Formats: sequence, structure tokens, C-alpha cells
Amino acid sequence: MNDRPERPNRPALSLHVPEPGARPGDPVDFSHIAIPAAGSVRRPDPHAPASETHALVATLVRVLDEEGRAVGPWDPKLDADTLRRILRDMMLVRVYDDRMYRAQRQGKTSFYMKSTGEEAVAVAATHALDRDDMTFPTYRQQGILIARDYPLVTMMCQVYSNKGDPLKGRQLPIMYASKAHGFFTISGNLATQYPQAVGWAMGSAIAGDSRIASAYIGDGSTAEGDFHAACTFAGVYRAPVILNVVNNQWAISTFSGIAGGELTTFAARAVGYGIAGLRVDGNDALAVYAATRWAADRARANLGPTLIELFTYRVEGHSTSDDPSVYRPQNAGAAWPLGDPVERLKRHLVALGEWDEARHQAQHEALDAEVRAAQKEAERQGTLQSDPYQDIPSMFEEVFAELPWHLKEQQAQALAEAEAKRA
Amino acid sequence: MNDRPERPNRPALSLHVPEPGARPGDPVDFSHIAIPAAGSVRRPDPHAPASETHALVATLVRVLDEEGRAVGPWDPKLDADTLRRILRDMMLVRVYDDRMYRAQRQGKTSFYMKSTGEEAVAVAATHALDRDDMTFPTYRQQGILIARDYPLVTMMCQVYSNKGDPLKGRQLPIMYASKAHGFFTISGNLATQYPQAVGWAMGSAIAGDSRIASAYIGDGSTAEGDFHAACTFAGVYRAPVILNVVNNQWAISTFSGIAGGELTTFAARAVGYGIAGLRVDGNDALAVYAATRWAADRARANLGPTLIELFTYRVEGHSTSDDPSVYRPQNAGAAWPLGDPVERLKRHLVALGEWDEARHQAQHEALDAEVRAAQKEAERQGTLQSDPYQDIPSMFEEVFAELPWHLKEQQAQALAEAEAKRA
Amino acid sequence: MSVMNMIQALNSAHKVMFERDPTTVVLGEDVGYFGGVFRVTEGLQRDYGKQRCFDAPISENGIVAVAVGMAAYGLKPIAEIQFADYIYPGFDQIVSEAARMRYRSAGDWSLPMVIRSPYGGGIFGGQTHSQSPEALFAHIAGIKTVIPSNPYDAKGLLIAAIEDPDPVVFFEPKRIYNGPFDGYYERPVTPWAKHPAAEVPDGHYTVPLGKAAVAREGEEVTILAYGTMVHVALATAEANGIDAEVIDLRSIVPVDIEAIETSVRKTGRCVVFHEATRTAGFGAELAALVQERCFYHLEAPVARVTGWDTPYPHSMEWAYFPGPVRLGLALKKTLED
Amino acid sequence: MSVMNMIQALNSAHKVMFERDPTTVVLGEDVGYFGGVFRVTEGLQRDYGKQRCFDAPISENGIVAVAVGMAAYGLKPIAEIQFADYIYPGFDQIVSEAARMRYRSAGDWSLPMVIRSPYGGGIFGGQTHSQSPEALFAHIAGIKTVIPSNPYDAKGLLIAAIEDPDPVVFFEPKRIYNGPFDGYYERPVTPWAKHPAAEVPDGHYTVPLGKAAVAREGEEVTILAYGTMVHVALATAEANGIDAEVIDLRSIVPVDIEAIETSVRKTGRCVVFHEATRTAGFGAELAALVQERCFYHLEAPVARVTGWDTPYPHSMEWAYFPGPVRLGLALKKTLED
Ligand SMILES: Cc1ncc(C[n+]2csc(CCOP(=O)(O)OP(=O)(O)O)c2C)c(N)n1
Ligand SMILES: Cc1ncc(C[n+]2csc(CCOP(=O)(O)OP(=O)(O)O)c2C)c(N)n1
Ligand SMILES: [Mg+2]
Ligand SMILES: [Mg+2]
Repeated sequence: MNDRPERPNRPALSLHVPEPGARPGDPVDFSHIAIPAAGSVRRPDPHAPASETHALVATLVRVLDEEGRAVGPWDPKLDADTLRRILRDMMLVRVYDDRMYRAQRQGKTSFYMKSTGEEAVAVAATHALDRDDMTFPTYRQQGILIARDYPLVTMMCQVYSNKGDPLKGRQLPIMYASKAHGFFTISGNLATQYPQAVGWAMGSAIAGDSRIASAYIGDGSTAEGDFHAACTFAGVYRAPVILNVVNNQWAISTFSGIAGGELTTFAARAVGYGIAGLRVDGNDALAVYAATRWAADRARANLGPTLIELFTYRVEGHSTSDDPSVYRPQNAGAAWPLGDPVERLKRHLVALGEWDEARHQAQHEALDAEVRAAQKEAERQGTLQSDPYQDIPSMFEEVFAELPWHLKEQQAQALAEAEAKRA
Repeated sequence: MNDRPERPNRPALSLHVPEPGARPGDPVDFSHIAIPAAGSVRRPDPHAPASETHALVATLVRVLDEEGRAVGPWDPKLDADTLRRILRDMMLVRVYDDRMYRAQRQGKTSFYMKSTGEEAVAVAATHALDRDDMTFPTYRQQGILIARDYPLVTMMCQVYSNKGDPLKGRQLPIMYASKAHGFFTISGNLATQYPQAVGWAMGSAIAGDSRIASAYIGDGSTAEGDFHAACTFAGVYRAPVILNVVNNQWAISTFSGIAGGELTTFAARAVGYGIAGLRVDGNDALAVYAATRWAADRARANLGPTLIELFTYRVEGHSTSDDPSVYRPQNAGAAWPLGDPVERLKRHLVALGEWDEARHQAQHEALDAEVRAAQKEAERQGTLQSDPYQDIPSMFEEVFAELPWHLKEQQAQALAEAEAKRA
Repeated sequence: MSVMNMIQALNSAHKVMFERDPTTVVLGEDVGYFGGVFRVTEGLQRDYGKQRCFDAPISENGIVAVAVGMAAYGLKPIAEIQFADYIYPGFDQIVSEAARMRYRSAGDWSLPMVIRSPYGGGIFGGQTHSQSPEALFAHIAGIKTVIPSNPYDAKGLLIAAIEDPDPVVFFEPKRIYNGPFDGYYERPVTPWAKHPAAEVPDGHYTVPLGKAAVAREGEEVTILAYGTMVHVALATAEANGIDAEVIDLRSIVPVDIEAIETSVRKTGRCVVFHEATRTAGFGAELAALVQERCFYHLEAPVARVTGWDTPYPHSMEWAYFPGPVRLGLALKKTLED
Repeated sequence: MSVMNMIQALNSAHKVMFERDPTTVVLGEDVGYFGGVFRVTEGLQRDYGKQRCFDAPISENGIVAVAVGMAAYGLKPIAEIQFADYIYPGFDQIVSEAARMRYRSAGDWSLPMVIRSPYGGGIFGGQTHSQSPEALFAHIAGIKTVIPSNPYDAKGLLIAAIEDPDPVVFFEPKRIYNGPFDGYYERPVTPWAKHPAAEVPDGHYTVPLGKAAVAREGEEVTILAYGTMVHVALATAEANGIDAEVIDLRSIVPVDIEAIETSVRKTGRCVVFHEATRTAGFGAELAALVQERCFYHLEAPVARVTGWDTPYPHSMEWAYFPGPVRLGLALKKTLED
């Protein structure tokens, strides 16, 4: 405002601040969302030049139509067992989320994050990868672990930060890690995993390996510099990596317009980097599977990265610390026009004659029982509230491979302190 | 390489590392450079949606044809005085660069950077802006200061870090700063100015001002996270800013392929952000002028940013610390098919009948004399070698607006030390 | 005068400045419609419009960078970094740019801007919602670093920071947003309402940067602290019956060297107390300063009581947190030495 | 054995490791065909191919991040940051990621990686080619920080760093790349050839991380130094006829506390000496440690001799640089105290 010149002939500027269509009290309105018909988007050859995908970045790869039929060139033509397995994993994620959310509400741990409505982007994609490909998830892809049969009890022990926690109580709940399951250690710092995945994939290429990496990031987090580094390095070195953007349209209270979503799609970023890009109905497990497989084939053929926008909706709050009803209309998620990934895959299986309501109900009950049993077993090993992981010496371990003198001294001091507390 | 699995059915990956077409000893070859005819690219209305520019990001806005005629819709139709002024400024930049380069070689200062071949991207663009628009340059846009009549002597004093240096000997040569000339203080840290320019423009919009910002970045530096922050924030808030990428195809020894230039153009980044984008022959002063004016009009109409790739060639070494003949063919710059910006504008003026060889020669001599005279005057105020800026107390000033106690103490200590050195 | 907790006091500082100075602007993640994850910017967008307070993309680098640009333009931006643990992506813009602008342009540009960030542990935030990175900023010439310990100071210091002509990093110990936590985590939480410093003037006032406060007078030993640790220090002195003088530094750069020297000269003993990791923490600077300047008054080495040189572990929060037991042991040792 | 300057010694370390360990990989700006702006990686691409040594985009953040990813994959990446002044864009990936990976994954992942960077002033590089940011890394749990002072150590320490299972930040004092600069800038430059530490074995050897060297034995006062300052300290002691013991720390994390204590106990006096800005520099940590652990042996306060708390000014380089005069004055004062 200082030294502002007089320029009567120039109109005054003003700042544009994007605003979502609806705030609390407003009616939910998704009529602006363009939804191409299932099966209407063409499927380039996975070996085609990246530019052939660029016409697709504003549309939406969809396979499941309104009647639950799989249609069009992207239909991955999965057998019924695989479809049932994907359905089962998604259902399990949802049951698990519900139990753990409740456990947090009961004070048994400090924090929890659900992935409700976003189960397909983790589960279906994982089934399209090889078991030994490495994933670099955010905190909302617990579905990857479930799809790879990570023990539920161990997941819960992590959430409870109890004796059974493989991360020794060090990490916030849901920040899982398991190399054996190809699940990279989750960072509290958004977006950092994205270029790390590129580096891992570069490593695989340098080593002449055949494994690829698959990274996840949220719509909001694409604004971080790490996103740019990932896309730049992945393109330049043709890293064998899948760069997934989970566009659930919210970043805590902030809608995707603040990340640039008003201007174009997130898939369109691929055009700017000259890499392959796809935009996919993230609530359509078959479309997610097909796009992931397309990108995986491309990566394995040494043709480099694919940026995949998985268009979905964050049905619940950001985390247990969040109440979305103060910044968006209540029950916005229920009105999401692309529906619920579990319901859609279920309908497909039913339409195929490979599933029915009774089996579905029975499976739900079985999973619920499985999760409750796991929870009991996990709680026997403690919760954050009642009996958390407590092992003073371990606090100083693994800062480095070996304890340097100053950590040894501090370890001894911490033990003396614990002694004094007991006294 | 640890735990590499056996996967006989998967082909081995390998890392792609981009490599320029020619290395020392190879023949210079620019035949892969696609050069559309001058005048062949259409000109969207500056008020058009950003997407209307997206078809242009792979082509090249050119106005001056091989005969020196201005052709096509982008011809800015400048009067002869303006054309002569732009020519004169570009010539002056070149003469100035040559003198200062020589001064560095003579040991009179520590460092210098020329902008040979890139004079148009600074000079012509500046003349397309209002005098009070703020520029956020890199170290290679000395042309902006010259176009805005910054005193040559003062520029030289900065280069010499002498008594007359307005920056009190603090900054490396060529890191000029002048608020009065709308020339933002240059940072040694690449790319940082880019999102700062966006912030300045956002400030102007918030204040209801009408001034806009124009930022520069090199092709290599687009890889920094700051580039991404700038494009993201500029798009989201429709900041009144011009985002220039000077693609001179080199970043020290590294060719633009390592920044992603193999994959697509830098102008194409605009597509990914959903903002307006143009790709311009940076050695064509009229094209540079026209594109800048287009983007300025758009910004002033509150329609937000434009990303402009200025396609040019770094004819000389990166800086006085660099010898390009060890990593690229000698005299690559002379073979650059888009020619020399000074020669091309000269030919245009001659073709118009507004200029001739004799006037050109006379102007060159006059500018040379002017620069020599300025150099004498500047050197009377010292050089880094002979009589640099030396004022111990000033070293502690302007760290903060006021000296806190610890800097006062250190200032006294430094004075005592200087005393001891004299003793 | 109103009774305010720290969040309310910080919110009030924003409102006072938004009223007085139309060039003040707030940006950050979730600070707009929602009012910030800790509600510090609540009501600003509603009352002053979206051009004065708005959400930012999730790019701490971009947030700091555009704040630099806005300050260069002539505004007074106040940028919120959602957690101090997430300030690192913006580190280059703070260190290389915000801190250097006045110097490198020889005063042609200056940057009246504030970077606020909730910081410190004690809320089971795990290793990425608990950090205390103040030492990293203290080492950077050209940045002031401020850490309030109570509502009255929080408001007065924040207004002073906003009015300061130079960039200020302003860390808000989130554990004491709602009450003056003394480190006895097993005891019920006390709200600010019962604390005298919760009496906060409604209008404009400042607490000067670079001036410490004597939180408790004492004769036996000086405790140098800031933020949450001030309360832990007071409670520890009380619990152990030690006549400690507790200095609340409030700013760490510039640090109030006079207050420090005066106190240590009087007591002859000094314990430096912070939550951040120990090695090369700001406690090292304090210990170095004290022994440099009060060497002949010292009857014992300056002791440091700090967080451990490890990340902040989720389930062992209270074994990490430098609470009354750790401080008490150090005080006793310092008094014995 | 060959006579090597520091650049050649560092280059040799790379080549030895490239031969021995096919998982070592180098990336950075201009490190490939060109061999790095200081030529440290010269010949690596030519001799080992582009998949082992390659140019990176100008993104320090990306360079560190992909190195983290490569190390997580199982390679041993060595990333060059062209100047230490440009490490800040990569700070988040170093602090929040590289340093934390082993801990947060409870050992499931570890990151054997090295981040090398030329650092320090004395080459008229101005404020953005002269910085010494080691203290910022020393404060971060999970990072080792190493600073060699001569060719022999440079090679041995770099090999040790590459072989170390944890991330190491390796700062190379660029002023002594070509010769052992003693701070007497008016005098002609001495090449390494004349220095005993320029005798460097051609093959594999290590200098252990965390072990200091006694660069000069002495009785009157201990000087704690690293990098370029070791040479300035030696020359200053000589010039002033002071029987100083000069300890070359070599690593600052972990620091060799035994060597420090042994020396200070013997001399009873200590001067801490670095080029970085003073406030919250690593000198503060050293001073704090020494007075904590050797308090009753100290006959004078631990003095700090450092760069000023300002940016590094181009034309007043030698007024900024902590040279023999500054150190000499401090030594005399410490001996008088
Ligand atoms: C570097 C960093 N900045 C800020 C945060 C705080 N934060 C945690 S989650 C979140 C929103 C992320 O939104 P998005 O990327 O869309 O992912 P989603 O939660 O929707 O899955 C923010 C701002 C953080 N964890 N890390
Ligand atoms: C953050 C940062 N990283 C690295 C450097 C070192 N550096 C100086 S100029 C340069 C090349 C820049 O290339 P480009 O952006 O293409 O600009 P040009 O020199 O071609 O104009 C590099 C790597 C720097 N100054 N800052
Ligand atoms: Mg989201
Ligand atoms: Mg360039």
C-alpha cells in the first residue's frame, strides 16, 4: 500500500479467492460435476506416446455403469474370485475403519483417520500391482495393507501404540510401515513420499530390477514442492512409477479449488510434464484396477511414469480431530454422484450372478466378527490409554544404527528419571 | 539391490538419462528445432479463457520473418522511436556486458554474468510494461535496468563492490536491486523470486492497485519447488503476474532435457495449471514485446497470470566461472537458428527505412564511449581489487531495522579487530 | 479487560490489528472460513472478508514466499504454518529470503511479516506434531524469534511482532493454548481462567520483543525458560521448595541478555530449560552466553534440561517431555555442585 | 600413495567406492558429463556410465528426496548439493525424512546415503556461496555431520560416510579444496602438495566418523575447530607463540567428547572456533558441553570465535572471516583471564 501510484486509467485489481459451491446450511449441489458415461473413454495402448493420453485428462475413465455392468475398453475383465476378493477387502477396510474410529472415540487412542468412500483407490489398485511392487501411501490407504494381508491385529496394535506395535509406539496411529508388505513408512509430513517413490523407482531401474513403485498423494498436497519434484524427476528419468493423486476434493476444511482444482483437473498436470496422465472414477473399482494395470504395464516396459487422478469424495471428516459439518453441508458425501465403491462393486457382482444380498450380509457379519476378534486380541496387548508401549531404552534406539555416546548418556538419564518417578 | 526378487518373466528396467544432441567435438546440429514461420501463430483475445492459449504452447509466437518484416497477428505495430529505443537498449546491454566481462577478466571484480543473445527477453519485455510495474528478475536480466534508465555508473559500482555500490558491497556482482526502478533485489538462490512475484501481485490485487508483476526464471530453475508454488498460487488467486521462463537451453553445463525439456515445452506447464501460456521466439524483440503486452493486458483485466516461455539460446558461458567448450560444441551459439536479437531488430528497422548501417555503427560507437566513460567514473570510486567498499560498522546494519545488543557488541569487536589489523 | 485463553488472546491480537491497520493480511492452511485448526484466526474472514484472510494451498514454501512478496509490496502479512513440524518446506524462503531482504537490498526492501506456528509437544501428536525447532531460526541472522507463555504476553507480543519492521517467527506452545500446563500430566488440566495472565486488555497494547519477564523471583538458582517450560519451571521450583528465579525469555532473538546476566549474577547458578532436542538447541546458546558473561559468578556449571536427541515418540510422550522430575533432578544437582 | 589436493582426494574416494560397491550412485547438479562445478565427480560418468553418475534437475528438494528413495530401495546414493547455501530447499527431506526413517519405521528401513556439499567462505562468493550451516544439521536427531580439513581425512571420512548405515551430511570447506588456507589472505596461496596430509593412499581406507584428531599438541589452551579453521588455528597459535592444543573435530555429530574433555582438562582453557554465524552456532554446543563437563578444570570462560551474526558480505569478506587476528585476540584474552 505504500507508494501506491495514481493511475486513474487503470482499473483496480482484486484478489480472487476460490470458494466451494456450498457451505453449511446450503443445499448439497454436485450438478457441476461432469460425468461421462461408463465405457465412453477410449483406451490408448500402454506403449503409446504420453501425448496420446492427454486428450483424456479432462474426462473420466469409468467401467461400471449405472446398472452395475462393466462396459467399454477399460473393462479389466477380472474373474469372479478376484472381484470378490476386492469387494471383501473394501468391506474389511470399512469395518476396520469403523471399529478403530470408535476405539478412538472411546479414548483408547489419540487419533484415527477413516478412508470411507475411498476404499477402491487403495484396494483395487493394489490388486493390479505385483505383490512385491513398492507402494508409497498417504495415511488414507490402509486398504493397501488389507489387500496384502497384513495382520489386522498388528495394524490395531500400531493404532493403539501398545506392546504389539511394530513401530514401538513411536508413530501416530495409522502411520503404518511394512517393508515386507511393500508399504512404505508413512510420514506425517505431506507429500514427501511422492518424490521418494520416484527415487525408489529410479533405484529399481538402475539396479535392472523389474519392480515398480506406486505413490499416493492427496489433492490438497499436490501444492507441495515435493509433487513438482516427483513429476519432474519421474519424467526426466522415465522412472517406473505410478503417481496417484487421490482427489477426494477436500484437504481438511479446504476444498480442492484452493489447490488449483477450479482451473483444470489434477490429471492435466501430466500434460505440463509431458508424461502420461489418466483421470479415473475413483469409486469404480474396475476403472481403478484397469488404469493401475495400464500404468504398471507402461512402467514395466520402461516407458516411464503415469499420473493418475483418482476422482472420489471424502465422505467423512478429515480425521477424528475434524468436524466437517462446520465447513460443508451435512451429509455431502451421501449425495456424491459417483456413488459408493463398495455398493457399486457389489451390484456388479450381483449383476454377474456371482454374488447376492445374503452372501453380502453374511460376509459383512463375518468380517465384523473377524475385526472384533482382532480388536480383542490387540487390546490384550494394551491401548494408548491403558497400557501403551513403554520401554525407555528403546526410545533412544534406531535414531542411528548404533547409539553414539550422547544418546547412551541420555538413555541412562531417562532411566534414572523413570526411577525417580517411581520413587 | 538388497532383497531383489527373482522375476524371470519381467524384463529388466533401466534408467534413462537425457543427453544433449552434441558434445565437444560433435558438429553443432539444431535441425531438430521446429521453427514455425513468423506470423503463422494465431493470437487469442487477451480476455479469452486460458484454455484458448493451450493450443499454442507447442508452437512459437514469431513476428519478425527472415527478411526483417513484421508479420502476422502478433505484430505489436510499434512506432519507429520505440523500435529504435529497444534496439539501443539491447545494444547497450551487450556493450556493457562486454566491458564488465573484461573488467572481471582483468581482476577488477570477482564475478560476472553476460546475457549475450538474450537481450530481447529483458529489454523488449520491459518496454511492454508500465514503468511502475515490478519486475522480479534473475541475474540475466540486466536489460531491465538499462531499459529503465538505471545509471550505468551505479550498475558498475555494484559490480565492483566499491564505494559507490548502493548495496554496500554486500552482494555478488550483478545482484542488483532498485525499488525505484521496479527491479527486485536479486537472490543468489535460484527461483525464490518466482513465488515472491506472485505474492507481490497478490498484494497489488488485495490493495486494489493496478500495478502488475513480471517474474523471470531460467529453464533449469523451473525444476525448483518455487516454480510450482508460483504457478499454483498465481492460478488459484488469479494473481496479476507474468511468469516468464527464459529457456536458453542451458543451466551451467546441464542441457534443458534434464529439466524436462525433452518431454514437452516449458510453456506446456501452463496447461497443467490451467493458466494462460505462450511460447515465444525470445530472439524476436517484437514477439517478446507483443506477448508481454498480451499478458499484461490480461493481468490488468484481473484475468490472472500468463506463463511465457521465451525460447532463446545462451550464447556465452554461464558466467566468468564457466567454460562451455568443455561440455558443448564450440560456437554453438553462433549457429542458433533463431539468430541474434540485436541483428534481427536492426534488420527490421533497416527494412522499414528507419535505420541504416551507418547509424548503427555510430550508435555502437556512442554507446561504447558512454560505457567507457561510465566505467572510468565507476572505477574512480574503486574496484573490488583496488579499493572495495569497506565500512566495518555498515556490515552490521540492516540485518534488522535496528541493531540488537549482540550486533552492537559484534560491531564493536569488529572495529577493535580492524584496529588490531592496522597495528 | 477480558479473561482469555491463549487462542482467544491471539485471535484478539489479529482483530485489533485488522481494525487498526488495513495492510494486515492473514493466510495459511485452513485459516479462512474454518478459522484455523486451532481456531486462532476464527472470525477473521467472516468479519474482514476473503481478501484479508484466506486459505492457502498446502505449500508452506509458497505460503512463506507469497508472504515475502506481499510484504515487499507493502502489506503486513501474517502467515500461519499449521504445525511447526511443517515449517521446513518453507525454510529456504525464510532463511535465504525473508531473513536477508533488508540486508541484501541495503534497506531498499524490508519485510514486516510474521510467521506464526503452533509448536511443542504434550498433546500426543507424535513425532510430526510436537517439534520445537526454534534453535534453527535463532541461528539465522535477520530473523526474530518469539515464544509466548501466557495469554497476556501472547497478544502483546503478537501485536509487537506484527508491528515490527522485520520478519518474526512466532511459535505458540500449543500445549498451553487452553491452560497453563505445568508438566504434571496425571493431574486434571487447569484452564487459563484461574491464571492472572489470562486478564487481557481488549484493545491494543504491546509486549516488547527482546524483553524477558521475571516469572518468579528467587535467590538460589536461575532457570531460563520460555513457552510451556515456564510453567513447568514454576511448578518444579514450588514442588521441590527451591527458591529459583524463573526468567521467561519471551524472545530468543534478540534475547534479553541483561535480564539473564542480572539474575545469574545474583543466584550464581543457572539451569537452561527447553523442550527441543538438546544438541545444538537454543539451550546451548544460553549456556554459552551465561558462562561467557557470568563465569566468575558461577558456582556450578550451567545445566541444560531439554528434550532428548530423538524424535518425539507417540506413546512415550511423558518420558520424552522434560517435566518436573527431569528439571527437579537437575536443580538439585546444580544446587549441590 | 599419491599427492592429492582435497578435490582429488574426494574424487578418489568416489572412485574407490564405485569400484568396490556397485550400489553406489552419484547425482547432483552438473555432476555428470561435466564432473561438478568443483570437479569432485570428474570422470565418474565417463568411467562408470550414466546410470551410476548423472546430472539432476535444479531441485535440491528433489535431489535429496530421490536419494532417500534410492537408499530405501537399497542403493547407496551420494548426492551433491552444489553449494551448502542451496541446501535449504532440501531441508525438509533431510530433517523430516532422511533423519527419521530408521526411527519411525523401527528399523524396517535405513538410509545409507551421503549428502555432500562445498561450504564456507573465503572465495569472494558473497552471501550465497559462503555459508556454513552445520549447526542446523547438528540439531537434527538422526543425521551425522562431518567436515574434513585435509585431503587424507577428506577421502577417509567420505569413504566412512558412504559406508555408514545412516545418512551423513558431508560439508567440504571449499576454501581449502586447493590448499590449506591459514587465514592470511594477503599471502600467496600454498598448495596442498607441501602438506603432509596431502599424502593419500590410492586405495580404500577409512577415517572413522566421530573421532577427532589432535592437529597440534599444546598445554596452554585448547582450540576446538574443524574444516578451514583448523589451519587458521594452527597458524594463529604459531604467529602468536601460543602453546595451543588444536583439536580437529572432523565430525560434529557425533562429536568426540573424549578428545575434547581430555584436552580441556589438560589445558584448563578453551576457545571454540568456527566460521558460521555465532548465535546458536555449533560453537554454542561446544561451549555448553565444555563448561558442563570440565567446569572445575576451567580457568577462564570458554570463548567463541566465529563469523558475525550477519550475512557474509562480498567486499568485506576478510572483515567477516574469523581470521588469525580475531582468534589471536580471543586467545590472548582467554590466557589472561
Ligand atoms: C507438510 C505438511 N503440511 C501440513 C500438514 C497438515 N495436514 C495434514 S492432512 C492435511 C490435508 C491434506 O489434504 P489432502 O492432501 O487432500 O489429503 P486428504 O486428507 O484429503 O486425503 C493437512 C493440511 C501436514 N501434515 N504436512
Ligand atoms: C537454489 C540454487 N541451486 C543451485 C544454484 C547454482 N546455480 C547457479 S546458476 C545455475 C544454473 C541456472 O540455470 P537456468 O535456470 O537455466 O538459468 P540460466 O543461467 O541459464 O540463465 C545453478 C545450478 C543456485 N544459485 N541456487
Ligand atoms: Mg483431499
Ligand atoms: Mg538456462
